[in-house]
Formats: sequence, C-alpha cells, structure tokens
Amino acid sequence: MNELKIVGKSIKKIDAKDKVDGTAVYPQDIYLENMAFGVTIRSTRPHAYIKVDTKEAEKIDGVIKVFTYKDVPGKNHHGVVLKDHEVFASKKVRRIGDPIAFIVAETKEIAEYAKNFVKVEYEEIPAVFDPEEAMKEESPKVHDRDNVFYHFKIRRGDVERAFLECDVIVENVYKVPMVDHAFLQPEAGVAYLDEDGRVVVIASTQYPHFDQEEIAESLGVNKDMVRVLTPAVGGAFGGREDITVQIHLAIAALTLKRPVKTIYSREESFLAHSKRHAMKMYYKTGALKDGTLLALEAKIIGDSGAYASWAMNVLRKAAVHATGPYYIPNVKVDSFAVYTNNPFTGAMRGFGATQVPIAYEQQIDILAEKLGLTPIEIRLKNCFREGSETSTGQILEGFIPLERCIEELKSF
Amino acid sequence: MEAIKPKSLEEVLEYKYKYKNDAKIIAGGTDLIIKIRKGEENPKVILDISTIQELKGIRETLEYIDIGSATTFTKISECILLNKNLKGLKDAAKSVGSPQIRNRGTVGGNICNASPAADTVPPLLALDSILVLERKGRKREVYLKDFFKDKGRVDLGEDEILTRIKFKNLLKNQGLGFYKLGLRRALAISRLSFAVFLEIDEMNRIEIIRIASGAIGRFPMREYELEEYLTGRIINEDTLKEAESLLERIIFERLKGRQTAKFKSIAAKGVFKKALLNALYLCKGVNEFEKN
Amino acid sequence: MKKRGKGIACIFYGTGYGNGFPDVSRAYARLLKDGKVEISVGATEVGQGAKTVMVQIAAETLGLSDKDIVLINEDTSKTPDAGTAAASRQTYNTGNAVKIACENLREKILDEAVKLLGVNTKVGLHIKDGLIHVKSYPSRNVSLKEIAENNKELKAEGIFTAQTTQMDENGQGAPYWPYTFASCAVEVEVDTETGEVKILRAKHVLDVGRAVNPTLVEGQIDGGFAMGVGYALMEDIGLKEGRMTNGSFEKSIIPTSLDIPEIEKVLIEYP
Amino acid sequence: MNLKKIDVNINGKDYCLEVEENLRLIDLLRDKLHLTGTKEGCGEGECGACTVIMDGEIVNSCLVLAFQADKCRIITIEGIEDEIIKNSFIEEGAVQCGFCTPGMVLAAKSLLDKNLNPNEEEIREAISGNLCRCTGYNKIVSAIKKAASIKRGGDSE
Repeated sequence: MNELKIVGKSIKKIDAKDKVDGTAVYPQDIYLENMAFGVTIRSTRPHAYIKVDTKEAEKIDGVIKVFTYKDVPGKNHHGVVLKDHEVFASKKVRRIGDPIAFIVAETKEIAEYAKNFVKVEYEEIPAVFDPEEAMKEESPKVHDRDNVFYHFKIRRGDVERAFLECDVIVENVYKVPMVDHAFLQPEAGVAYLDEDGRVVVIASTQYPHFDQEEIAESLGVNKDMVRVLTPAVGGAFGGREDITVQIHLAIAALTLKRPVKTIYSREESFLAHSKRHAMKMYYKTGALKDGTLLALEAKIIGDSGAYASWAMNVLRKAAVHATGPYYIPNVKVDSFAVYTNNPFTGAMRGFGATQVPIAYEQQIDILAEKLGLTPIEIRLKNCFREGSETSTGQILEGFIPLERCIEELKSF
Repeated sequence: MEAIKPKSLEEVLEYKYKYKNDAKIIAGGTDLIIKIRKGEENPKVILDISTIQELKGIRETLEYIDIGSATTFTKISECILLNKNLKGLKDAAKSVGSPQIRNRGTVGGNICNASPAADTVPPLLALDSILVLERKGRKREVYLKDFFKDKGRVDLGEDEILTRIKFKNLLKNQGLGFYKLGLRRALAISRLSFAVFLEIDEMNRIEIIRIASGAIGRFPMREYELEEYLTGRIINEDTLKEAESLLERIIFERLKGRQTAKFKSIAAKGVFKKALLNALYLCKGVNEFEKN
Repeated sequence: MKKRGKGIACIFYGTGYGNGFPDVSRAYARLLKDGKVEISVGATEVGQGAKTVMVQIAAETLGLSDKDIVLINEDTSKTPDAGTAAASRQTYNTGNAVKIACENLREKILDEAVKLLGVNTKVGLHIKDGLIHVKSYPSRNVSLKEIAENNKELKAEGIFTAQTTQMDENGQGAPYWPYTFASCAVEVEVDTETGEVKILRAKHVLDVGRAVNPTLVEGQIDGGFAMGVGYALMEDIGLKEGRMTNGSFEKSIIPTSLDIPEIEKVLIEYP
Repeated sequence: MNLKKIDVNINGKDYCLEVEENLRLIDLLRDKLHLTGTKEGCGEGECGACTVIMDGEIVNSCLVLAFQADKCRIITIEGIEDEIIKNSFIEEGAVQCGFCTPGMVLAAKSLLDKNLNPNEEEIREAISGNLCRCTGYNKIVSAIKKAASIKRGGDSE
C-alpha cells in the first residue's frame, strides 16, 4: 500500500472553528425578514379518536393560519420504511405527542397563546402499552393490522439436540428500557420559497435527500421543487432519521408564501423524535465443559411504540447480532417488532446491536463463572476469527482482529 | 407582570408592603423563572433582590455566623470565614446543581422554596439556624426548624421577606457533616441527604447531636427520634448499627406506600452514616473522609 | 463498604442498512478554474466529522492538500444522494464514493495532462502539490490550474454500493458488510451502602480498519462510551400509560463530565 | 406587557435597551441582538448551552431575566477573543456537533481566568454544568489542560 499523506492524519475538524467562535449556524439561529412562527399542537392521549376545531384560534389577532390534516396538499403520511406516520393526525392519535395541528402566527408569543384555543376533542379508546400484551390477538390494535408487524427468524443447526449435548445451560430474561438520544440541539427549522418558487427547508436532519422526497410527497410536488438545507446539526445519534419539523414548515411556507420558523423546546423534543427500542430478551445459552459454545436460543421483543420507523432494521440487526461475536453452531433466534401506544422508537446509535450485548455478554459471563473460566478465556475460546461463520452463515473474511482486541484487555 | 429592581432593602420592604402576596421575590431565579415559564407561577410583580448588597455576604458577629439571604451558593462554598468544622455546609452548597446554578442560586431561595430536596437546608437545620424575617418597620426571628409548614409552604407573612440566616459558630470539638445521594455527580437533584451536627467528648461520647434529612419528607426536617437515641452514647460500631436500624424503621414508616420507601430506607442508612462520620472526623480534626 | 470490580465485554457490528438494501452513496468531483478540486457530497455533518474525512479522502486520492479541496455540502440541490448519516456508514460508503469520484476525475485530469505535457501515456504521471509531474523527470510538469484553464469543465461521479445480500426465510445470508469488532474493560467501585457506582477507569479496543482521522475516531469512542455509561447506569425513559414521566433535562439525566473516567483507547488498524 | 429600560454592557459595548419584563437574558441576546452563539438546549438550567459570563461569573442565561442584567457586564461567546482556548478545543478534537461548544468555551475561560493550573478534577468540576452528548467530555478536558499549560508559558505538552 502506498504511503498515505492525509488519510491517517488528525487534521483539524473543518467545521470546528465556526463552532468555537459561536458563528456556526443551526436552524434556530436563522432570522429572516417577514418570518412567521409556528408551534405544534400534539396529542395528550395515547389512543383516541379526535375532532379538531381551530376556528377560535384562527380568530386571534396575529394568528395567520392553523394547519391540520385537511391542509396537507399531498399525502398526509411519512415514514422511513412504512408510511405509517401521519403529517397531522386525521382521525385518531396513537401516542402522546402525535402532531395534530400547526399554528402559524406573526410571533412566537401569539402562536403559543393560540395553543389554548385549538380545541381537540378526544374519544379515548382502549390502548396497549406492554408489547407482550400487544402480541395477543385480543389486544387493541394500534393500526389497522396486527400489532406484530415484523418477525425475523434465524434457524441454524439443531438447537434442541444441541442443548441436550450441553454440559451447562444458562437461561435468563433481560430487559432494557427506552432511552432518548438527548442530542443537545432541540429540533428547529425554517422554510421559505426561493426565487425559483422552490420550497426551501432548513432543518437538522441525518438524511436530507430522503427528507426531500418525503416533503415533496406531502406537498404533492416533484422533488426538484423541494430543497433541503442542512446547516450545523447539533448531534443526531439516530434521533433525526424521522421527520419532525420538516413537512409542517414546508406546508406552511408553501401555503403562506412567507418564511416560517419553528423551534421545539426540550420537552417537545422528547415528544417529537424516536427513542431507542425497549427490548425484552429471552436468552438460553449452552456450552460444553471446556467452554465451547454450542447452542443459543433467543426471543427478542422490541417495543416499536406507535410507529414502525426503523423497527424492522433494528430488530433484524438485533437478531443477526444476538450471538455476540462468537461462533455458535446451533442458533434459533426470533425477533419481533410490535406496535404499542408508547412513544415510537427507531434508530439510535447501534441500531439494535446495542441492546443485545447486554444479554449475550452477561450470558457469557455467567457461563464462564459456572465453568470456572475467566471472562477472557471463554471469549478467546469462542470469538470470531478469520473464516468464522456467523449465525446467518456469513463467512468472515479479511481482517478479523477480535482475538487481538480481547488480548489487549489482559493487561487491564 | 411588573418587574422591579429595588435599590435597597428598605425599598424591597416598601414594595413588599405595597404589593403583599402579589409580589414575588426573585434572587437567583433558578427556580422562579422555570415556574413562570411553565405557568406554575404568575406573579403580578417580581422584586429582584439579586443585587442588594445588604442581603449578600457572610459575616461573623460575637455570637453568630450570619449569612445574607441573597448570598449565592458559590459564595458560601468558597467562604473562608466558614471554618473547617463547618465543612458540611460548604459541601452542601457545592453539591447544588452546577457552577452556573451556584453562581446565581441563593441560600434564601433554597429555604423559602421549601423544596424537600433543598441541598443547604439540612445542614442549616442541623446547625439549628435562626431566620431573620423582616417587614416594613418590623423584624422577627424564627427557628428554621419551625419555618416549614408543608411542601412548598413556609411561615412567611405576606409582606415579609427572609433577610438573614444565622447560627452559632462551631467549637473545636464540634463538626458539621453532610452527605448527598444524587443520580449523578453534578446537576443532581438530591434523592436523599443527611446533615449531622455533632459535639463529642474525648471518649467519642455524643454530647450534642442534631440530625437533619433531605428528600425524605414533605420538607427537610430534623430527625429527633434518632437524635434522642444517639445523645449520650459513644460512637462505635454497635451504636451505629443500632442507629441505622432505627433510622431504617423511621424512614420506611414515613414513606410507607411510596415506591421509593424500600430503597430510601436502606440507602438512608449509608447516607446518614457518611454524614455522621464526616462530622466525627471534623470534631477530631481529621481532614480526610476515610474510606470505610 | 466500597467494593471494586472489573468487567469486560465484546461486540461486533455490521455497518450499514444491510440485508440487500440498495445502500448507494454518490459523490461528484470537479476541477475548478483555480486548480482546486470541488467535491460535492450529501453526507450530513452531524458532529461526527463527515465533512473533514470526505475532504481528507479526496485530498489523498488526488495528491492534493486538504486546503485545495472545496467541499459542497448542506444543500440537496447541489449534492447527490449519499444515504443517511447513520449506521456507521458514511466514512466507509460515502468515503468510497468520494474516492471513486476523485479517481475518475484524476484519470480525466491525467488525460488532459498527457496532451499538455506532450507525453505518450499517462502511465508514470503523478500529482503532487497541485502539479502533475512526469515521475522520472519532475521538471516536466503542468499545474492543475493550467489544466483547468485549458479545458471546459472536468468533472466526475463516484458511486459506491456496499454489497450485502437479503437473507432467506431461515435468516441465512450475508446481511452486513463490513463488520467491525471491539472490546472494552471497565473497573467500577460500588458503595454497597448507598448504591452509588463510580467508574474508575476504562479501556477500549476498536477495530477501525484504517483510521482516516484518529482524533475523530477517538472522539467517537469517548462519546459512545459516555452514552453507554448513561444507558447502563442512569438513562431510562419512564413510561406510565404511554406518557413519559421524565421528558425533560431536569428529570431525564445523561452523564456529566464528573461521571465519565478517562479512557485508554487502542485503535487496531488494518491495512 | 410593560417595557423596562436597562443599561447593559455586552461584549464591551454599552447598550441602552427597552425589554419586556418577562424577557429572559437568552432571548435578549438571541432574538433582539442576534448573538446566536448562545444556545438554548433545555430552558431550565440543566445543560449549560446558554452559558454567558455575567459580572465575571458563568450563569445560565435562560435563568436570568433581562431586566436583572441592568448595570451588568455580559460576555457571550462572540466576545471571547481567547484564541488559546479556542485553538486548544480545535486541536484536541473537543468539538463535535458544536452545540455545547460556546458554553464549554465560556466555562473554560471562567476557570482559567481564576486558576491557571487546574487539576483534572477542577476542570471536570468547572464544566460539570455543561452537558455534552457527543464527546464524552474527555477531549474537552484535555483541551482545557492544554490551554492552561500554554497560558502558563509552557508549550502544548
């Protein structure tokens, strides 16, 4: 390989200077001429049919318009995989925090004041909060379909027979909670029309080109008519994968033909974006006397909350990584993504591969203890090496330095 | 809302007399501004006392250490006038929120908001502090231990404000220890705290003990039953064990029915013990909190 | 009583969307009139350093300094789709797209250099510090600026797709590539009387391939570790009938500077 | 809402302003003066992104009402010309998303103005009111160490 001159060097981060000077521009830092301000009305009930009356709010001096699902020019939906989010809830809300209306007013203060005058009538319906409850047939349905919307399986070898051959078996249930990305910059954005009549949306997002498509679809325009600008983004960690401010702002700017801005408070940020999937992980791991792992059976239930977001990819990734980086010849994994009326969950740093280590690594430690091995010994015995086969039958080729990673810990 | 920035204490009392309960005192603002924004408070008038010099600072009189109610936590934690034996008060002030909060937040606000988790209140209780309350043309004193009426409610007249907090300076064989359990090491709201004032003789016999707890009741409070038990005893492992199990029973009883009852009644033992040992080391002139 | 203990853990992680998803990244490169090269990349800078590593990869590929790369970013009307800034995919996927775009541009530049230098082949030409030299006769050279001035726009595209396959009904297949490996050790102190946990020290060993910018890689380790500390010890969205009971920074806590220890970091690099 | 007249010095410049009585200092800085380097991350003093230096001490500008700043001297990130601290942040990799950075720089400045030889614990304590979700703090700590060392006259360690 040629000698590298720049790759491999810790050159200064090119956006760092503006950030230390305080001149880096985040969406909330943008102030435009004639800019209106928007605030979002959100559901306060986890599962209810709704009726919305915006008349009183619209009469308030300084309120320009209150947008609801009726004002969505194109499709009233979005979503990274399934289009199961509504831009504005039309008939029913599925979680606390679902957007229902967007009040646009001359100032932030007026918009905030007008919130008190948007009437939302809730007719509450039975809700479900526990994913395992939600899996039952008689459980309330969050969408017009089965709550279990994804089931992924791994079948490798013969788990049942292998467990009979194991000298030691460890069986446990692990639960991990939802957590928030807690990026420091709450969601904010500005939208306006440029000279060419395009809708420009300035927002913090992880994937501007996908936002562009989703915005265009809800506006009912060709995607070339939408331009997404991503100035400084104040952290993301997966929490900016799903649409939050973008479509509301685009609709308002396009309709009103003037710039519109919105900024979420920290509390609204918690309501608006996804969470890390809470998971319940049933684990059974078996090994031979010498520590060789022989079989693993796992059932992983992910609480997707009210919407799918990236749940399929997250639960798939959880399943594929369920063995940990260890060769196990007999594997049976079932992972499920389940709708509930909880906050929706989606991408967050590690994407399903973060939850499962809490289970598989504790299993390994317990096995080691039972077998009189050290945590390092049992890992070295089973860890993936060049040529190892994963539970999906993938052969690991190239540079697989896990053994070295573990050896490095011996001196700790 | 009308915002007023009086120039002197006299002016403050004048306004307070004029507006009574319509006027809310703002000093650090670290609680009030949040409450106003959440709509939990909607005062007609706010009186800013954050720059009134008469209400700031710590001084020593013949008998007392005397702290102005608008003195910030930073000033308390850095005050050289507060001697080593008062370390528990400094520790408590240092444990409040963050440097930014400590630079604004005041001891008077901490007392008057009457939050169960107020960090500096348990040490001030253990010091048996006296509050100076002033209204136009009149001044009165009340013991801090008698000041709290309920969660968030205090014995303060509608035209009255807290101006000073005073307590007796400590002697060589006295010490004030504090320990706080938070969920993290900074920006932590107290889950549980204890302050212990201790006076011992050469045999480690407890001459006087005053114990105050935080975050295990409707407001920070003295733990009289425990004090009574410990008074006159020699501090040793058996005494500690006995005291701890008594404390566990007291706390469990107090929090009965609450989710936190079990955790707090057990953790309280450890937190109390640390506060007590901190006090003990100060009495004996040992600097470091030793590992146990 | 305070008790101390050590623990270790290992992980592997499959990069990207995976499972046969059309995981495509695109990038453009263009020679500017002043001899600098503009790269147009849609990958979002979320703080991780995407802008910086894309510039480094372009500069390396073209034999230029990072100062000679002009980055176009932050605007969908000026950048091609690079997929999402997630799943640890941008440096690998979009970085490769930038590399390919720059390699393609390099070939076009060299084609033009052949004409200007009057040599018979581009074999043996190389770019250094904004000049194209005949390797064995460096005084015969032409600058990128001259090439730009003598040509209408030279530009190129790079497309990179990470190869993965969709798994079958038994979950068999090659769903992710590449996988990365890591190990971690911590020593903690637990106060058995109060339940307080203190992390005393930690060590992280990470298989990173080739660290494009080691400081940025270390920053990811530090940040990921802190998030892990929060996940293990303090973070938990409280839910009651679908309602978050701690949806604010007052109630929902993340680690502060005092909760995180120094971390010994080891980067395992290859090639 | 009544307006209140205040005299305030911001970044060395005297302002005579009329402010709403419930206006927060952060809103004054951002919305009225467009000094947007001061960030709002939580609005309740928990994150420190809105840190400014007020009469020599760091405060959360979301927890100060603008009228309280009457006769005060405020320094925001825009008024910080301390290139040693800023460069140390850049060189040590202490900046990722950057949203906490202005507050961190101000906290660092406030520390080093008082103590040129802080130990690790003092540095961590000084920035403990500033949350960062990206860096895990370690590189910020080393940036402050480095800045302190340069200020003491040493080189960059």
